[in-house]
Amino acid sequence: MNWAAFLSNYIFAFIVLNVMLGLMAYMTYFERKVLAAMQDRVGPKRTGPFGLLQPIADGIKLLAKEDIVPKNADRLVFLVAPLLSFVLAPLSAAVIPFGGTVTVFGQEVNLYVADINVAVLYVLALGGMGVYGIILGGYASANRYSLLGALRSAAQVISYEIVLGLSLVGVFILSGTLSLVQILEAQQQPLSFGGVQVPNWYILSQPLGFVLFLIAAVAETNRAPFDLPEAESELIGGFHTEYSGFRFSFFFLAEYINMIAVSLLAATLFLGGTDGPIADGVWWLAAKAALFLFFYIWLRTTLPRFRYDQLMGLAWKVLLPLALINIALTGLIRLWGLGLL
Amino acid sequence: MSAEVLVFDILGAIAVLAAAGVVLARNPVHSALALVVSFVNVAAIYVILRAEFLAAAQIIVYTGAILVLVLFVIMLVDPDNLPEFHGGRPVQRLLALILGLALLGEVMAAILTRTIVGQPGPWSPQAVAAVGGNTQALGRVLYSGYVLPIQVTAVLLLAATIGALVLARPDTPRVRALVRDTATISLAHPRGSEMANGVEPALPALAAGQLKLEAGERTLVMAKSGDDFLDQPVWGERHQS
Amino acid sequence: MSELTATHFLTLSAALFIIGMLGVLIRRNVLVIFMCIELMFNAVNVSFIGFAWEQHSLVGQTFALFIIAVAAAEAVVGLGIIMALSRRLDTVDIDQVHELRE
Amino acid sequence: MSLEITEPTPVIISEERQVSDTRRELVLNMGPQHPSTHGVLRVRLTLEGETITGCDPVIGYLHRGVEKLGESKRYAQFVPWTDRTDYVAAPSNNLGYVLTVEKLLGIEAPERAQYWRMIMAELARLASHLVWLGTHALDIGALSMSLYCFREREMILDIFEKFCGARLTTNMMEIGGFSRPIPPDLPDMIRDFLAVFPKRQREYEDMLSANPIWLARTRGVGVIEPDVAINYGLTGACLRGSGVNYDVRKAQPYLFYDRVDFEVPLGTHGDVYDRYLVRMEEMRQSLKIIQQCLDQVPTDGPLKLAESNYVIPPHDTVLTTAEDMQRHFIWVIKGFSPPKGEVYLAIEHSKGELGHYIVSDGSPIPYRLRIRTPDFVNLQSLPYMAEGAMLADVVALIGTIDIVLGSVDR
Repeated sequence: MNWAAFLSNYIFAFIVLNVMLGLMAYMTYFERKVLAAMQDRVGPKRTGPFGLLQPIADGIKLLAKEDIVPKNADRLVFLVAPLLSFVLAPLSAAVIPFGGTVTVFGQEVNLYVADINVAVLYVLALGGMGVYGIILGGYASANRYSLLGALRSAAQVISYEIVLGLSLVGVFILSGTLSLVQILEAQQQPLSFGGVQVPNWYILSQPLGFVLFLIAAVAETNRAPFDLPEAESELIGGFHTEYSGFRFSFFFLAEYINMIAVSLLAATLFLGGTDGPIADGVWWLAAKAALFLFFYIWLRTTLPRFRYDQLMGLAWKVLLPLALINIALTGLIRLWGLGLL
Repeated sequence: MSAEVLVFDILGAIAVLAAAGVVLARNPVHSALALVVSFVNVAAIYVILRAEFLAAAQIIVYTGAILVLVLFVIMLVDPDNLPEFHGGRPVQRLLALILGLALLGEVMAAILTRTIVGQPGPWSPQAVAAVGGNTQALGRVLYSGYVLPIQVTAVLLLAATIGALVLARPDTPRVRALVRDTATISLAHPRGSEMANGVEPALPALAAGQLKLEAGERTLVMAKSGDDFLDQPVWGERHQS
Repeated sequence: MSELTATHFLTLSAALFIIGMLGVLIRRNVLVIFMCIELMFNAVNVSFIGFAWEQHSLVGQTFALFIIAVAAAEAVVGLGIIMALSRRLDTVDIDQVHELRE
Repeated sequence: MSLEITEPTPVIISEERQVSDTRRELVLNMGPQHPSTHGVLRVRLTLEGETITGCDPVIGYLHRGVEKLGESKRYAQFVPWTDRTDYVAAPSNNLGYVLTVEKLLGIEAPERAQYWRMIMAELARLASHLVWLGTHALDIGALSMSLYCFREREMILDIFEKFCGARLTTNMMEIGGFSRPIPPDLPDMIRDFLAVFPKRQREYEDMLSANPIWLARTRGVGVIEPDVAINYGLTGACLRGSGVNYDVRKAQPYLFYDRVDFEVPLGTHGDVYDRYLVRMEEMRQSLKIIQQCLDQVPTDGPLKLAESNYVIPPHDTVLTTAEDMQRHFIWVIKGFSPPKGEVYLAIEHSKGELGHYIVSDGSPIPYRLRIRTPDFVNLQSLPYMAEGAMLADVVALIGTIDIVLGSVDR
């Protein structure tokens, strides 16, 4: 066992996890500030300089809140459900490459936690498992309406998970691999397109795939125009209506971690993660992910909400066919590229 | 005990216990949860057996889709009126147990006395790594020797979805069946209603300047005075539904 | 037993299969029976992939993939039937589903 | 006799009735504390899966017996109560009541006062439409719209505050005109608002009018045919959305609406989107009216009717002339007694036709005071629109009829 490699990788994983949790906390602050700016107001600025301590204040507040468990709720499931969605969310950051390999104190450290062969499928699997947090949360709170709300949002997440998966097949065809590290390398050699050095990012060769991925990602995290489950809590009772205190914040924060994870994924898959015009590095990845996060918030302020049937109709009647067409086209282009056609 | 075997045993033990939990759980939702635990552990075992693609497929398809559907059905079927635990007749349960143990004995005997037959196939771990990984190797095998089964599975899945659609098609709820054609009122000021029935209220003849606001594709009609368009109501297509 | 051999995954597969079978025989709730069938599918998959690992051939894994696809199709139709059943008879107890009998 | 207090029967929150062997009907209770019912409205929905098969609004949670109160207050004392009915457009309510009483007394406010009344009523219409747009868009999901709309509404409320000291419960109109002088810089303040607002309104329209999700959520939803709208007695944008040309300002002009040139927008499809367009166009027409009023209003002249024992004498002469002091004393203690008879007058309130019907038996206190509020009547069309709609549409339907529970329940 090469302990040094194991240790360095472990430390790197520890850093990544903490950065994700820290980012998650400050994502709430970032969202409230940007939301406020877009709505002609100021946003939190009382707690600490420029309101920077707001996430900590929220955390303490939620900790102090009473943690009510409904009387005839299914206790065990009620307690586990939020943990499930909270724990699964940051795991998908394990496969995201934050850079190549770098030597620290003479020890070869590669800047990704794990380069598994089925990285993207791993992320999809985590998305699939995240649905359990929603369903069990709705079921366990023993009230008929949060159950109906939970089933609706589960159906939404499943439908958009299919679109998410299919929209990425285009990228797999071009890069020939599922592992994010290799996808990143495939995007790094710049294409010379009529003399002009064009970065070989997949957003350029996969525009339709990118748009589909974006829409599906927004729907998968129950955000912005697809946040029916939240609105549903007005009508039917969203799955987290019965939760309170810190348990509720697990659901709430899981949403933000999902957003960050998906933004990192989108940045890596379509915008060439750490690859930048001047000096490659993790800051490029951070900038691109921040771009996506801003896009999330921008959607939330401007767009009204879909109705449930429109939302499902969009997934099955519009996005899915488009994804299949995208796959067929990319396949043909790839074959034509290889000269087999 | 190499680390691999140790991990395999732990995962296997959890999977078996969870499987037992599926059978023994009183509440079907709990048995579904136990099944999730069992499937996740089996997926981990696939990773040990160097089948990463299968592990991911197992989690995405089995736990991510099939089990979620099962949970849907459990919850939609109003879980309170479920039959009592182990409603079966005790004799049948005992018989089943004996049968099960006998089968287990037989199978274990077969497993322990088996002799490996046939020489190892071409895909040794080194060959798989050379090609680029389990997914790439699996892709090559699938699309070299098994193209026909793939097409058949595709047709099967299509048939299954259509079947499910037919089965689960909700009978149409009675919705806005009535066509609302109350008598219309001529509108100087709403005094009486002497609208000849059957006369379709059409958009009023509009003076040029009056059609004003092109909002979306919808036009608003601007009335200059209180007695414009008083002969009959302004109306787009009549709503038959 | 220090090295991972075929007996390991075969015993696991057998155990899962037996439990699944017992579940089908014992339980009266259609949904639990359905889950036990999924369990049996899984047991078969374990042995397929175990053999693929042992024989250094990927044929086992392709079969496992097809089994997953078929199990998905079967699950969809099975649940459709269960839904229709529960809506008509308002029960999921398999004993009361005997209209086709006698 | 023993006073047994019966246990209050529990309010049925929801039960499931077996409609037919295959369909189960779910009764759902929405409100009265509910973010999108614009106040304390409770709606009992019966659902079949996703579609609404029955909907009956339950009101009365904000009933304060305004009309009964009217029968114990002198004519001039009742004006503050009119702010509290539709608290979103208080000046319009004041105007409605005051004009009806003046019609009963057979007197008329001086020309300058009437112009200022028109300006304030139109500003109230704008304020009310901004609240409608903000909450309507917020219910359907566009978060920022409410922030933008209330930002503009602030400017109007500042104008009200400069004019009468209060932002919401203005109580600005009195029988016979205004007793307080017009602040000199008020017209400029209004002109600044008129200069800024059209650009802001274009911002709203960029956000919503051509937004595909907004179109999807509003087009074809809650369709009311014109004849049905008339039969339900709908007025205001709900009626004009279905294309029926009835606006009290045009049909029975009051104040100086006949001297002002403006148009009445009519919808062609009678759905939520048409009512949205009609109200947005009404806002533009109000701007036009205010502009013309500001140009036409005489800059000096009496703001209050002079010698009439129906009107409180002006402050400066009360202390100096005996006759005014005596008139002031009688007016305050006894109030004035109008001629016997009954009167009904309707004005075009932002939500529809606001009518006041007063029966006077000659005493200083009205015998009967009936307020016909528009959104009470418009609310009756909710069940008609909701039947067959999707569950998530109820929120849009409540928004489109623009109700304020203060004036629904009175």
